[in-house]
Amino acid sequence: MQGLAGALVIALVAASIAAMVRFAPSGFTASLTEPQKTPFLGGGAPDTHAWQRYHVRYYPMTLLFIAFEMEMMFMYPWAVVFVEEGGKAMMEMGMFLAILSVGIVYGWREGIFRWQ
Amino acid sequence: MTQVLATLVLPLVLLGGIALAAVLDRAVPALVAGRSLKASFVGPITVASSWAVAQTGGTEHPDKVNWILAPILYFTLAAIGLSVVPFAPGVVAADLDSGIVLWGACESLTVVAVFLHGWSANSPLPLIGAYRYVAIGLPAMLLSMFVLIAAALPAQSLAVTDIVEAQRSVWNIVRQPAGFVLFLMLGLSLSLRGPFDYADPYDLVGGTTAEISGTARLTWWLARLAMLVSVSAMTATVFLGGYLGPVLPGFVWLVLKTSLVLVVLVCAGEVFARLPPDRMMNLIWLALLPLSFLMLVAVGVELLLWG
Amino acid sequence: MAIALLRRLAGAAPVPVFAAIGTGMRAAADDLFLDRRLTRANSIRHARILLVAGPVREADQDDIHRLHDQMLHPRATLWWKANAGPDFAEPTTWDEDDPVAALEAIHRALIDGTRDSEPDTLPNEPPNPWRGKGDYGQGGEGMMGGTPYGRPMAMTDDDLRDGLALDAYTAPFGPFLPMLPPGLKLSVTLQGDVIQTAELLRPPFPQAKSADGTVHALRALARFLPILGLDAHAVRCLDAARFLSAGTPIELTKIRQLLRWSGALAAIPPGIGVIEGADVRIRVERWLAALDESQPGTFEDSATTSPLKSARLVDLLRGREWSEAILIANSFDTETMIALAPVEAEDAEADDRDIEDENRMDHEGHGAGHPPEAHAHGAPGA
Amino acid sequence: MGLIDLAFLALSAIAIVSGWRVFATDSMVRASFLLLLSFTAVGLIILMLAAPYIGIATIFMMAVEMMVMALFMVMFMMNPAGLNPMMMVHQNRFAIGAGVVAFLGLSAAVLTTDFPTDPVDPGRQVIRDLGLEMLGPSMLIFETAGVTLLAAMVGAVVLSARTGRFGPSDAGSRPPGLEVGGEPAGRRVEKASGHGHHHMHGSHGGNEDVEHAERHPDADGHDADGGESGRRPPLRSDWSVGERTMPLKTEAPS
Repeated sequence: MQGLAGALVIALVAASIAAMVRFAPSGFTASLTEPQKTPFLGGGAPDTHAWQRYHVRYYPMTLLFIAFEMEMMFMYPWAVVFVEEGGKAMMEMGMFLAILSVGIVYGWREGIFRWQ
Repeated sequence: MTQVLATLVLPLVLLGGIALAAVLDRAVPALVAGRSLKASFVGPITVASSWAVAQTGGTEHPDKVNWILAPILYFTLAAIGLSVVPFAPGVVAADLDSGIVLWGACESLTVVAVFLHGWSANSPLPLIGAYRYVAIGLPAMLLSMFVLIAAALPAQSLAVTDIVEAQRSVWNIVRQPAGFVLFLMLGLSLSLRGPFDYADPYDLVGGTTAEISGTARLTWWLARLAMLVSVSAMTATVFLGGYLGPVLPGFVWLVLKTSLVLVVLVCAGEVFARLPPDRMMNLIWLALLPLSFLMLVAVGVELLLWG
Repeated sequence: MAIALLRRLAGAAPVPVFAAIGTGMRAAADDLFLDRRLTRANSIRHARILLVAGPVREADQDDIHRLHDQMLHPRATLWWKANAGPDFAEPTTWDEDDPVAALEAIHRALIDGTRDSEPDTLPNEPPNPWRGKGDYGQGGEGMMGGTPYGRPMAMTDDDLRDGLALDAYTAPFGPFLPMLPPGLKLSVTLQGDVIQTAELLRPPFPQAKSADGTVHALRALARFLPILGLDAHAVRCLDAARFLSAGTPIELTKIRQLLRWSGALAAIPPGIGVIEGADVRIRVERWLAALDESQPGTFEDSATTSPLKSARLVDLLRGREWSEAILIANSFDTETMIALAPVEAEDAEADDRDIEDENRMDHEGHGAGHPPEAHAHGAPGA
Repeated sequence: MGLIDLAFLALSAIAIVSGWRVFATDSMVRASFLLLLSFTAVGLIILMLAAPYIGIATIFMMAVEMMVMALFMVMFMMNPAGLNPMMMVHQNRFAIGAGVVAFLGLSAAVLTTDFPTDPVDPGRQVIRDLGLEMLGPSMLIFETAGVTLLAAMVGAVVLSARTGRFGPSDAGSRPPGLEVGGEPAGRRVEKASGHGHHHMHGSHGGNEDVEHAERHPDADGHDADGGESGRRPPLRSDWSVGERTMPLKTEAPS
């Protein structure tokens, strides 16, 4: 609990430092004009808003990643008791990881790490 | 009491580290370019002032709130990450049982902060930078998780303080040398640097920073440096024995080791070329991730046989 | 007080300059930024002074005006051997060889406040009127209609690579993007970061080519390396090029060594931008070979010696991811670039005008009595 | 009221308010990250319940999951940034009913449950206990989770990846009709006409051309809508069968 409080205090202090820098007065209070707000394209003006249904090229990768991330959550408590449990922990986690490695190999064979 | 001390020392460490990183950021490129180092010391201050007196930019209808929050969040995450690092035996701002999990949470929120920074601008080049960073930032995080778990095995704990104490016999860099390199890569990725700078690269004219100026740019720059310091301190703690060392007091050792890692990271950021994002994503999943697997197995076997 | 101190410090900072480079001035502008008193701003938002170096086309003046107005205050423009645009009231010009002193003087005056920040040249109006229009006064109707906040939204299109029908974003890039050759303006349609189609709007400006093969290769590398994140290496190359063209012999082993260590060649994906059997990587290898003094005369940019009739830049860029496209666009010298970007759009532009007028009438008639299937902005499914 | 209570109340308020804002904002990205904020507050509450691992792990997991969710939300939703306002909720009557029932049910559960009052010993090694449990009594569950995750991975790859060893996964596929035996749903090629794209013409909506470039006849040509016939294939969406004309506050597809 004390550790948590420490982290929160640090977070508050850091956030206020960053906010102070961000909102430091620069001496220019005039609001931006319309031509000033045109997105930078090296001279041209865009036709449309940049916000769009952006086509990410790695959708399958993100899904595989989530499954992997879940699995990592099992590994943290495992790491703590590894020395205590010895071979048993090694075997169980080895099996778990082997199953999941199949997932990566499968994904690789299906070409999901390509920029689709 | 020691916690209060650590809380007071932490901002100083962070600011000192930022200053060092800012100087290195000018000195190392000058060195690589074969030019004089003269302007490296004053440079950061004058440039930062130059940014501070400029008008802060904006685009047509950006996501203003998130645009302001992203650099602040990024900076805050750097500070939280640093808070789990013990400065001396028992002197740590946040002595959590699950310190490396907190560090992992900071890593994942960093991806969110960088993404938001690029998304909020409503401008094409920052947008590409944001999405590109997600593709690299997410899998790079997996590497660090494996590496940190391998570091936690001998300590039998997820607390960073225990991980340091477990290195009294042998440093983790000896146990998993490849893990150290992988963690440095993660550091480059977290602080958007050199070969892992997928958010703010030149081919996107500064990526997520392309539309910002003034204090917004200053804050983002500070946050990047703060994250660099934070990663360096974490690397020094997890792999180089943190405050452990003979003769000198623990805090001095930590500062020395952190500075060393900082130099290595800045140099690596300048010296190596960046892969296109698709190739980097492939490399991480198909080469680096299996490598981190192997590192974990190696540490496990070592502990089983001789632990 | 604090602001005064900040201004003093800011006055001592290197001047952030955005260079809009015109005909024949690319090498000079590149060399300019070797000076420590300047720093090159890649984005106009990072600049305090817009430096227009060399004459630009009449059509580019629009882009200059737009760039100028995008700059944040305090700001100024210096026309270096350039023709000032019509809407600039009292343009500051400089026709000597070295504008650094002039840039510094302008910068100092801007920071002191002795020189006023330049006002906008374009009218302070949104690109499309939107305030008060639409259901909530946000400028739009329905899901995707109207021009909320001044612009319409991107529309759905099939993707080149996987056929997924997400939004295609079309925008003109250039002519003064630092990572594209100066003068090159492309209309690029992107889905995500993959280029669906590229259309040439304006070709790059002709630039003088160095007769010395090594100098040429060094300059080309200096433009290419920053894309790989090797900015410091690029500075070193440029330094060497300047010494060599001044007639000072210089040792190039160090550069070659640094580049070998950086893994620059390995970082370039193979098989992109192939012209006459040479991809980007091979072209960079040729530049590197030109740095090798032990084998003089090996440098031969084959692409420039043979006519390029069939190849077009826009075809090379089609279907490429953005960073690959930028690598391709920087792997040619200017002559090859101009050969790859033939001007043929003159007539097409005239046609566009007519069609546009037609559409406008059509658009104004758009309103109530439209058949429901005309509303393409319906949501799928649901 | 101690500091702990205060923190609990503040975090609960953040969790609830940001959870509500998820459904009130127009921007998909904002919605995703507001949900993240809500989960973060919940994670901190879990931390205060002396579950140091689960609490931080919640924040950790939710950060990456909401990040990925934002990617998909942007993909699925037209108008992902909420430039035009829209309604994120639909089937209001049913939703309100279900919400009230759920609220009452959970409240009843909270009020009638006999919560243990003995606090966890602060010195207790909860993470170690968790590990021992996982490797001991709950071993089978743990390994089953591995298999389940593998199934999830395979399923995700099959559903989302177009590439594959045997060529594009959608080769020869034909979307089903909206009614039995009907025309395939979805987009089809049609002659380009100004009508279907009327928002593409937005830049010409006014009586005067404000965009600077258009004052110069020789300027770009890129912003001319005639480019549509050349630049983009003449496709149009044909979702109109269900009479979805998107009137006022538009329903978002779920």
